[in-house]
Amino acid sequence: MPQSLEARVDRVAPIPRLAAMFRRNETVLLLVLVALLVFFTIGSPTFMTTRNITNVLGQASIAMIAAVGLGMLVIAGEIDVSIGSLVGAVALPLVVIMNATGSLELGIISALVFALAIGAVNGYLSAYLGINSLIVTLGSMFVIRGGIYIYTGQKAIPDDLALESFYQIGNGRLLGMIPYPALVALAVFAVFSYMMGHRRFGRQLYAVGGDAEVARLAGYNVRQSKFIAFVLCSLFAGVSGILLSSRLGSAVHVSGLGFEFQVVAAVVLGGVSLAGGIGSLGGVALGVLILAFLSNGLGMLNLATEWQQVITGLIIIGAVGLDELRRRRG
Amino acid sequence: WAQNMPKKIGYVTNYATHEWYQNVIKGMQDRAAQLGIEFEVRDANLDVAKEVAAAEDFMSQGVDVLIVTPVNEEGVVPLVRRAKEDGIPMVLEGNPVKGMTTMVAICDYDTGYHAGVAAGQYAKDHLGGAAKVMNVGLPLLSATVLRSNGFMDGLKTIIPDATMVHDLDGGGNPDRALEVSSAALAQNADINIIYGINDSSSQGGLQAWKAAGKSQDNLLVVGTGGEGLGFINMMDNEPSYQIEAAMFPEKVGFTAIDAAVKLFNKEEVPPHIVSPTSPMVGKDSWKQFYDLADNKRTIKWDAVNALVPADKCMKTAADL
Amino acid sequence: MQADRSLAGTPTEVSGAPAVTMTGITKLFTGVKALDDVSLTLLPGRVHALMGENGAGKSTLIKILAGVYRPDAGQISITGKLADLRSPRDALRQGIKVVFQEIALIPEFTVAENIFLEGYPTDRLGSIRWDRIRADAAALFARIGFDVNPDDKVGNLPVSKQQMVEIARALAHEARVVVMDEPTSSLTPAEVAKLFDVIRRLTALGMAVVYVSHKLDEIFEIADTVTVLRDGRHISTKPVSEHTHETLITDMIGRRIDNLFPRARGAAGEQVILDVEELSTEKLKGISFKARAGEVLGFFGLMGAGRTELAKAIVGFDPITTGRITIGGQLLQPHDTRTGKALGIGLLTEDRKSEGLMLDLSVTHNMSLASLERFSKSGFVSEPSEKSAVQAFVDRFRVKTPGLTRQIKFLSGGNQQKVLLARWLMRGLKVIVVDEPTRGIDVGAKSEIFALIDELASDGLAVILMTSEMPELLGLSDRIAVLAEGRLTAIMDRADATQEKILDAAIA
Amino acid sequence: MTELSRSAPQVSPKLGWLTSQTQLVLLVTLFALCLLISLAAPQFYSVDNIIAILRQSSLVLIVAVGMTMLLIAAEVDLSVGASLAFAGVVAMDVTNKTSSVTLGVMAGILFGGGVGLINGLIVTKLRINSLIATIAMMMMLQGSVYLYSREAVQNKHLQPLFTWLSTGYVGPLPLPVVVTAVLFAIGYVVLRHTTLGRYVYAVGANEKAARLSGIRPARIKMLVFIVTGLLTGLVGVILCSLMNAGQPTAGRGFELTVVAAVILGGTSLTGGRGTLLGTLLGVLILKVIDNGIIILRWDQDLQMVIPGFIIVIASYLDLLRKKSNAS
Ligand SMILES: Nc1ncnc2c1ncn2[C@@H]1O[C@H](COP(=O)(O)OP(=O)(O)OP(=O)(O)O)[C@@H](O)[C@H]1O
Ligand SMILES: Nc1ncnc2c1ncn2[C@@H]1O[C@H](COP(=O)(O)OP(=O)(O)OP(=O)(O)O)[C@@H](O)[C@H]1O
Ligand SMILES: [Mg+2]
Ligand SMILES: [Mg+2]
Repeated sequence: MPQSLEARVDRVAPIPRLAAMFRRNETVLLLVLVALLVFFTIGSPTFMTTRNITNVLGQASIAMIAAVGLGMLVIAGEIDVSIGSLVGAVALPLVVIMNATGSLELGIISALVFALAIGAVNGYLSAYLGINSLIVTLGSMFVIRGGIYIYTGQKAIPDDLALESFYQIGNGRLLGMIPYPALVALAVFAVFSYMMGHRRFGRQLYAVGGDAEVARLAGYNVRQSKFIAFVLCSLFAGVSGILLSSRLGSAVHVSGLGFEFQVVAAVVLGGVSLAGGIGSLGGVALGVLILAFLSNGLGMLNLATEWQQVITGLIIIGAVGLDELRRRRG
Repeated sequence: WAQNMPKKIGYVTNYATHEWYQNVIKGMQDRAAQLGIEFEVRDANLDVAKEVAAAEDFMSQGVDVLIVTPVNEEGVVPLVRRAKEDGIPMVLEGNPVKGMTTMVAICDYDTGYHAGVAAGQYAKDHLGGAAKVMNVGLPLLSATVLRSNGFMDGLKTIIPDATMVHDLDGGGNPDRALEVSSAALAQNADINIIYGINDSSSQGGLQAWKAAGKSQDNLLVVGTGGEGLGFINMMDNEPSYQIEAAMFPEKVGFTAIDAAVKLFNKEEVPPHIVSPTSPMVGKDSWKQFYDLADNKRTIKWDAVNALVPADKCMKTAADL
Repeated sequence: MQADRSLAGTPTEVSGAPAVTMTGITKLFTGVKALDDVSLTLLPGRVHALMGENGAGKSTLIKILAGVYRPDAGQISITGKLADLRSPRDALRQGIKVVFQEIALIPEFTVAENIFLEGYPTDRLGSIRWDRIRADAAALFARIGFDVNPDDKVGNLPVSKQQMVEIARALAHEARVVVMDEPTSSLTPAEVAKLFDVIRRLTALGMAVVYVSHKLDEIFEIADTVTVLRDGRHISTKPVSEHTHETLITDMIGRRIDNLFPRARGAAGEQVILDVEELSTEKLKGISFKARAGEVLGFFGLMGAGRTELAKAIVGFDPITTGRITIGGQLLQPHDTRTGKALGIGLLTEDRKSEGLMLDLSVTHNMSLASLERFSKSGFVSEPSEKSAVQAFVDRFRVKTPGLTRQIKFLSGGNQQKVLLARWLMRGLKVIVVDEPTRGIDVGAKSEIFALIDELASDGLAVILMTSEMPELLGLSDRIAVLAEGRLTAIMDRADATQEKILDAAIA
Repeated sequence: MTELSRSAPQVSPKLGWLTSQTQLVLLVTLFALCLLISLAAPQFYSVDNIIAILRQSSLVLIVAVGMTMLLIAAEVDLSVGASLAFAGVVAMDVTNKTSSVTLGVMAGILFGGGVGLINGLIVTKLRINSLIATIAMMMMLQGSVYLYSREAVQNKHLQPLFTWLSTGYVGPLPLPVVVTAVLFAIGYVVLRHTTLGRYVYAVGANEKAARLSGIRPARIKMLVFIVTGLLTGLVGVILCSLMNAGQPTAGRGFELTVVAAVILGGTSLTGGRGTLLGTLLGVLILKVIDNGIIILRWDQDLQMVIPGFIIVIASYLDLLRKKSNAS
């Protein structure tokens, strides 16, 4: 049998890395994205300009960062619908501390600590106490938003000191070209895309989401993995919230309303199954970009808002349906 | 024309599907068409982030002037700065923003105040001088808070012991307003004035009243905005709906375009261009300012233009 | 190479000191004492068989050893030291590897990744070495002799292949104790032989093996010692040499079974009930056969030959590309189980968990699902008549359950199978297709199911039996059909059939 | 094995209308809330207030009946809020144009049913996850309602019958409450005592097993989507009558209230489990809280915060109960 063993080993082809990164589902999405880009380029002369494209990338990056976090959590078989409220909420410690201390760094740290704490609470209730995560985070979505309103008396808190650094993190551009949020999003995406595909950490999330009991039997600490995913999801939503807050120059009590729907839509559009265990961050990124370019492009075509909504809905159904069709055929 | 016309004006609205903004947009469209200016609208749909994105899109698309109704006045401060850096003139609608050049807006407090005075008069004449107010409010926005405050202050000038019996958050939506009002009405039997910060709110309050099976004999309903057809319908059919604090959205839109043209020509403009409002009192009072045909209302420009706006608001968000 | 090391390590413990001792283990579930003061000693280098009826407590004992459940009383020591197994992780750390009764693999992962789920090989920077994972998995399969492609997605594999992956996974890393809970329930004799080969090699190196199976022949072939459980209690522990089939069965079920295959053959009628003509699907190619009232038509085939596909196609579950299926003279609407049911055909699926059980629902609701019309008038279910019918089947099949409203997920596998069979028998059919009907079922229940199949045929049903068990096939069938790679290669009368002929046709 | 080690046994349905103690927890919560609120504000028990609560609850409950069935069948519909607004607009418009309340009401209900039908088709034919499909539907409805009518449609027909739909009384009870009671009773009986109800549970618990047993899961799901749609249309009509206008902006967030109530009532999100009694209690609890906060003159922002806590705490208690039962 030794020969046949060697023979088998030799026959194992090297793993096609690119192919693995852009697995089947991503190709469909990529095609949809390219089709949209082509269509809008033809439809509007101002669409395919550096200015516009970098603009859209900057806009998309807020959702992208949160979507990476949520994508990992959904892959791990859980969900967090409180991220919209959290995006609004992190701005409070950020701006309040910044106003009090004059330090952006302290503001950011407290915002991130706040996000971590929320993630830890969601994670504890869901992963350790075992309450369904949709319920937990639906609860925290209401509680956090209500908390913001109560704390602020339903008023925005301005950035009193008008710190230049605070303005720059969300509005500035590297070399006057690439918005800083886009850089953050790219970094987050690259690191965690790698983590999901090539690190135990990521595979653990897939395993836990694929079948939690099987993962437990394989010696994984399922609760801990899920807990970490919750914390990361909140943390990334926190980062999104910080950047958004900079774009808004203040802590706006209504910011992030409905953000969770947007991000969930992008994640699902990106091919991540709500049942867990299936999907990739590459798909998630494409989902975010499709929605962002759609919103931008339809605006460029000067389409009325109501048509934009109808078309966005149709495209979501079309893209997800197409993917479903592919899955059934393949 | 002494002025150069901008080629294109972009308007980012707060909530395009709300009747108020529908009519603001209509005013803008009409005025832009008169002046031969290309005009585009994007809707923030109550989402601050989307508002910033839409304004960015306009800027990269190269509009000559930007008009923005802030979803939240703090949230567009960086946007104002970036428009300045890009050299794109910007007109704010509705709410003042730090760093802005000019704003076209009604005076919310004053609007409420004058309606309050009228309501006081009405209460004195028809309600035996009692004024127990249910405010179907919206604490979310400073503008709507100012209206409620103005209303109570105006009311108190006529009836000093007027009280706000219940201060509600009706979300500015008719269904929510209706729901919270039914609870409040069940609790307070002595309410006799319903004030709504917009027509949806007053409608919600009134409908809650009707649903509770109460007679409208000793009730006064005061609406604000004159946003769509709702208030006309109510004034026509509901005996208690006697006062509307009309804010003429068409006029606001009209004025905003004019302001945009001025900014484009680098003319001097005041920081607050006030658009007029007026309480309308009594059943047919709306006919003074509006025509209704085929379910479409048309503003009577002459009547509205004859209104003289205040130079300065009595109170603004800064006073809150 | 890791895989090599695990199968060819150096002999370590050949001494007689126990690898594991479990003493006084008691485990309670709501309403059930699953284990009552059970003890078990595992010696290195020995295969210890665990036997017992469905629901006897075998899997529970194993799960306690695996750290899945914590016992309510009792102790576990590993190589003489008291061990507190709080989670599967603890057990794995102690070198206890388990092949669980229900497939425990991540369906979305490839075979190779599943094998290394417990520990991915990484490079110095901590990146997973996918190349090693694939190569090692391939090597591992080659050594065991299982034919599984490491790149396949596990979820796409038939149960049998998944079971091989499970086995390979338990062998991928070094272990002190390997526990196998019915590892061969979906395997063909050839694969079982390969598995036994491996087990022998491992025990020679001093590994202790726990082996659970309902197939007595396997026990006599591989086990050194047999422990029998009944109703959660320890009945006996003896060297296998002191047992005969009869004594083992008596220990297990407390009575004797005289005739496992009660088939009084030859009474098949002439009336054709099921007529399959030129049936093709993506996998099947032009299959034609007829089944008559009162006969048991057995289908044999190697793994993946297409039996399950055939079964699903003829009941209307899967779409077909061409062909006609007639039941009792009426054409079946393909890809529509409802007309199938109306025409009187039903399928006992081989994949209990994903296609059969509604885990959250009660025994009653699971059982009555296909025959609700029987208990209902104008759409309203009459619960008393439903209940009495269910109770009758529970009694007749000796389904071990504390009550009819018990959620079915709390029943043992064998009892679940009985409920699913009852789902169809309750309805009254013309044709029943049974796919691996005795998978995971104890001898007692097996003989009952065989008796039932016989009874069904005698009542005039056509029974289509898909099985990988040669004795079952030969013992029950009136005629035997053989599938090979989606084609029907032979149909023969039982009288003409021999094991050789069947296998020849299966390989063709 | 996956399921074996984590979940809990079912409590005997012999307990009758209290199918499980989940509902007991909710019932106690409801009573406690009522008690506490009425201690602080005796007006809570006024007829007016109770009727106000019941009327509001009935709007939510009607849709929640359908939503409960959907969740049991392992699907969800988030488009109900948008659909309800649209249905109201259609109902008012048709009544205006035809002066026939019957036609208007039918139009509204059928509109909702049509949306349900499309949702069902998208989910069963294109096999798109219902969460995303109905989010997309929500967007499309929110957009297209303005294609239909740019403004709120006012009551031009002035038919008293139309107003009676929401404010009329049958004996001492408001008409919507009576309608809700009837629909709830039908839903309850269907779900618990009919083959159809069994099939809904079966499809949610294991779709493949259901199909192998001769059930057509797609049809069951279609049916439940359509029922939910029709009920949503009906609520759209009632709300429209209550507001005396077809308001395109109505119903924002309504879907979340409904889903929250159904979940609070103990219906599983993964399908196969849930009861309408739980849903009833869930709706009442949420609406009593909403009402109580106003009656108590508390900060209305607590209308978000408190239900948030209650949902989490209730499901935790439910979990504890299951755990203690299981061991
Ligand atoms: N998680 C659980 N909760 C409640 N009861 C359980 C649970 N797991 C097993 N049981 C019960 O414990 C008893 C023993 O079950 P176990 O699975 O150990 O049997 P088994 O001997 O492995 O049977 P089989 O041969 O059918 O696999 C059965 O009555 C079963 O219903
Ligand atoms: N070698 C294989 N590799 C991948 N998929 C397979 C293989 N064999 C079968 N399958 C798939 O598994 C499913 C069940 O297989 P099939 O019906 O052919 O098996 P069978 O003849 O019933 O054998 P068994 O039940 O013993 O697996 C089918 O969907 C088939 O496509
Ligand atoms: Mg077992
Ligand atoms: Mg098979």
